[in-house]
Amino acid sequence: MLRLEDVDISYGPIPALKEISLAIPQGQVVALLGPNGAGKTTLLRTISGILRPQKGTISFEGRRIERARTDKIVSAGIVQVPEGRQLFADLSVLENLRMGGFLRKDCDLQKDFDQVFSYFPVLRDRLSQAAGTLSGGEMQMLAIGRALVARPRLLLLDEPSLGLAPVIVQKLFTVIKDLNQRQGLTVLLAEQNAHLSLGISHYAYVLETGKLALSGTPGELRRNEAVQQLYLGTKTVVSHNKDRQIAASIRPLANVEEVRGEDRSDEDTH
Amino acid sequence: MNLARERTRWLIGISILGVLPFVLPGYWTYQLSLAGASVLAALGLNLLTGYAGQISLGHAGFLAIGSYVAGLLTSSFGGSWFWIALPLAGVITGLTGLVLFIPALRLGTIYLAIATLGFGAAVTQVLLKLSEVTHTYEGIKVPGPAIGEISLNRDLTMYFITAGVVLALLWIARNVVHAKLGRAFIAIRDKEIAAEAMGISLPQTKAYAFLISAFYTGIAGALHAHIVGIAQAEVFNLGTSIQLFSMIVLGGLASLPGSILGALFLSLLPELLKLLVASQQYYNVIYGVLYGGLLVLVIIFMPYGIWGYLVRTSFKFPKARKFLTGA
Amino acid sequence: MLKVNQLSKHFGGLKAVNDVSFEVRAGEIVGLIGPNGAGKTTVFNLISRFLAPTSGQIEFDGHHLFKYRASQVVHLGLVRTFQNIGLFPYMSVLDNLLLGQHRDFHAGIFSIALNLPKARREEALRTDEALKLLGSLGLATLQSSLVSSLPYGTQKLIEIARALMAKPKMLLLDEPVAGMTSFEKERIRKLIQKISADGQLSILLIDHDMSFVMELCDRVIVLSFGQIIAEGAPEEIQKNPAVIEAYLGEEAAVVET
Amino acid sequence: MENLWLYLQFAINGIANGCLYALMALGMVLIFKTTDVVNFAQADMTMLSTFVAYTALTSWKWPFAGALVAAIIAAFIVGLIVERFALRPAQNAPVISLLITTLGVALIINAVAGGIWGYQTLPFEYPLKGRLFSIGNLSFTKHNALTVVVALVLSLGFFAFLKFTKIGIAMRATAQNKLAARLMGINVDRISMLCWGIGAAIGAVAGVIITPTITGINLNVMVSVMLKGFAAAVLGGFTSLPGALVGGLLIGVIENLFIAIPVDWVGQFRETFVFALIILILTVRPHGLLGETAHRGT
Repeated sequence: MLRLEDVDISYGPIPALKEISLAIPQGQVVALLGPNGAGKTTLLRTISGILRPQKGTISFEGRRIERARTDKIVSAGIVQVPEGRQLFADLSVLENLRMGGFLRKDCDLQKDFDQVFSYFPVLRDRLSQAAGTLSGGEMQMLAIGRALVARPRLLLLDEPSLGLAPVIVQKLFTVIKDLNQRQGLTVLLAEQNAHLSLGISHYAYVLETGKLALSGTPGELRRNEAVQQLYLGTKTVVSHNKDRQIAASIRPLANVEEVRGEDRSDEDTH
Repeated sequence: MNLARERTRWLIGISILGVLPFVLPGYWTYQLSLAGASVLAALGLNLLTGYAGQISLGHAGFLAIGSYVAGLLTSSFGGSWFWIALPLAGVITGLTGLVLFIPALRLGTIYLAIATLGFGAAVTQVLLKLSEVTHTYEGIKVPGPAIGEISLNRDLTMYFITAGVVLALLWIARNVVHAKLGRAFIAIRDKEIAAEAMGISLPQTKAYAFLISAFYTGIAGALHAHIVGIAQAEVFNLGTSIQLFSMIVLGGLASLPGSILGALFLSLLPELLKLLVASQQYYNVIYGVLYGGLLVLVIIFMPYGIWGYLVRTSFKFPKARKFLTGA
Repeated sequence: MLKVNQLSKHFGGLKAVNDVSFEVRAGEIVGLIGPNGAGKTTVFNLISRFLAPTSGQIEFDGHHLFKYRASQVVHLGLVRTFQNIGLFPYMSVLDNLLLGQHRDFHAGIFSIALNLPKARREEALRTDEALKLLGSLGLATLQSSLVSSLPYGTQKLIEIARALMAKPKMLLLDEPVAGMTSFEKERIRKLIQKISADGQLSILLIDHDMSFVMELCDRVIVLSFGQIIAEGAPEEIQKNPAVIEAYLGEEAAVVET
Repeated sequence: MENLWLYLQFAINGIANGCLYALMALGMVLIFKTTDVVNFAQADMTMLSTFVAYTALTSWKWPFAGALVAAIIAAFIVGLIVERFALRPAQNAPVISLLITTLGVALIINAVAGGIWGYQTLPFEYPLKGRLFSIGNLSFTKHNALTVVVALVLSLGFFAFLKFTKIGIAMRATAQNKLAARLMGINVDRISMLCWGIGAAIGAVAGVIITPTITGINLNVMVSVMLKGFAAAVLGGFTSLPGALVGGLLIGVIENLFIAIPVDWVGQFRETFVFALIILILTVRPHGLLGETAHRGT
């Protein structure tokens, strides 16, 4: 569905990404792993047309998009949930959702709103509240919801777990898995959290300082010793247990169950 | 900073300045003196805005105060007082600069812009009122500098005095910028919180920035009064403040050579244009479009000003770069 | 060295830091960990005086910290780094390092303005020290590079170097290895071990990289929802059920039992 | 008692003036919010469109309403052009430099307008004269009434536009988070251009209505109005549209009350006092009356 070939990007003199080639087949969840600063956000922003590659091609369903404007890319069906949520803080929840449908020609967004509320019922109670006053988990739900209103065919998720309590993360990942399995949504998931992402993905790429270091199926990567050392932190008891347990507990939802945010807005990241 | 190379640059500058009045007609000597005063004011504003990040749209107020202080002193006591009046104008203006530093402690850029703008307007109004009291509506007549009873040729003397003061204050600005104070200025401009964490006191640093900047501008005002021979409140208005601001942006923010280039360019541009365009009516239109157009184009093609552009371009020519940056 | 006593900070209704007490002894390396939003950076901001506390006291090296302003804390020998790098991007590496020693410049405005010998000597002396430090970190070639042109990991290293220029008694490091490659992490770990080897320097650090924290720290404090839930040696912390629960969330903890 | 009536009368005039400052402020705040540019060309853009209205009235003999519309359209187009050709190409420049870009634009417009309309003050004929009604010694002129009504309708309409239409919400969204706006498929460049157009058009309305009260129109007539609009915007918080309205009204009323005080020097130092008051208010509330308070974080 999406194919990157030999893509180079740099910020001024500093190269951010080098020779990136990857493919995302239709209907799959592909994980993009790597530590902070490895270039995951840069790559996602390049796909969305916010940044321009110096070299290489990006094609979506056979059409070249590496020089396309962001709004053209969005209307082609690639929608991104950016890192750090990036909500319109002073706009209400409803207005945020409406902006998700900015490019939609049909004006009937209600059905899409209802779908979002079925995943995240808590948003329905917050409709007229300013997005900036939501808790961290609710914000992430709104960010995902807003992207869903655009009816994406490829959803780019940038660090959805950032700064959220594990319980919330687990529920968000359940929704992502469900969107993929039931609605056939293709997902590119950029995450630091390797255990969790491997739990819901079909295939994964590992990015290290701007280069693709490895790729493989979740099983292959879990068995790879270098990956274990570098990204899964198997040396440490805590993070290992935590993530594996969460990953194990993610199954498709039997019934779409409520996901409510109980965590606190994180004062650490402002 | 390569000392030998720097010395060469200073020597070149001094000799050009020394020769100019003998090759140029008297009118241009006069214009160059005025441009020199602008250079000083631009240096002062750039230290404050370019280096320390504190915007000011009220520097005309400092020019006015400087010119009034010097003008009142020499018109009352005679031209031989010039030598005291000049530094005194700088010191008094510097101290009034501290008036602005108080709001600067609390206010962000745009809010400070309006506060300084108000300061400039207030100074003009107060000085106009003062002219009413002293019955000097048409301005204070300022005598030229004198030594004892001997008065000196005004244009030529003022040219050399201005040149000397510009060189001296340029050297001081260079010292300030390259030492701990200059580093503190940039630090509070870029990241106030990190600056505080390094032990830099915001109040103290901002106070120094305003003090020094107002001092430079006050000296510029005093020189202006003595070059022109008159100190008048309305001469320095919002337009002056904005022109000073354009000078440093055009030349290059946070750059001493940039301040000089921008100030020389904008103060001499109208004179140069007068040589080319005879008709008064066309002159106004052409001057406005040219000046405005230049500002727009420079920002588009040289976002960091003329000096920034020169330095960047010179990366392709290592020898030229060494000469320009001294590094 | 550092005594935090019943410290609280509330933002409106949010109790970001709630009745936190702990101590860092001289020469100790203490890790402050906890899930995002647990209040770690708030604790740092309180100690470095960028936030005023709702209640509580902090004592550093015998001084009551709340008597000092943010810019004075460094004079006591307490220096911090920042989560998103507190370097000045448009200054050279050398100038950044010199700023670390800002308080040690004593020349007055006149000797600076006139470039008098006193100011020049001081400048030369400090520059020398900074260059030595850069050399010992293997960064000597970068002295005149603009900070903004350097890779992230190097910037983090330079920020720690700048903090060292202030000759601190205690360092507060906010996520010193976040976003680094394993190679860069190793470099930072060695540096921290080296500077604290003589037992003269205390360090309080925040990080999410557990292996880094566990390997380096003498003691670890775990913060969750603004409160300390555990404190002890790294091995104890790793086994502590309350810590595991804080990281996993309630539901997952249930799964475990 | 006599004095009280006087003060009331000046306060009423002040509200009318304040409405115009508020409109100027509204235009500037809108442009600042979406493009981070403090538009110092607002005065000259307004002057230009007011001259267009003048030409429509005197040369083309259009009715007043028609001239107003002509001015609005002219301003809108000028706004679009300025954004597209002066500011958008300079996107990489530091924000502080963009202030200079707007000054450059102001100089160009001023020079061109001088070439076309000359340098004298031209009389601006105005259809609404005389008083609408009086209560006791208070008189409400038609002009004051029109000013208040226009300002009210325009700002309410504009707020409704921002609140309820898709483009309006997109403008607010762009003002808050450009990255997110682009990721939702909003063409941020086009929105910026639109904001410049609308900001200029709002200024044009203020210009056409205020000019008759200053007896005529010339090249620099709008500068002091813009500065007061700018001050009003800052007083209101500079990122707050309602703040711009509140700030404008406040400055209008205070300024007129200073005129009313029957002591010579008070009137003379009016501007100084107004600015001093603004600085005082800002020192207490550094982010303006309705501005967001900044959070001090790392």
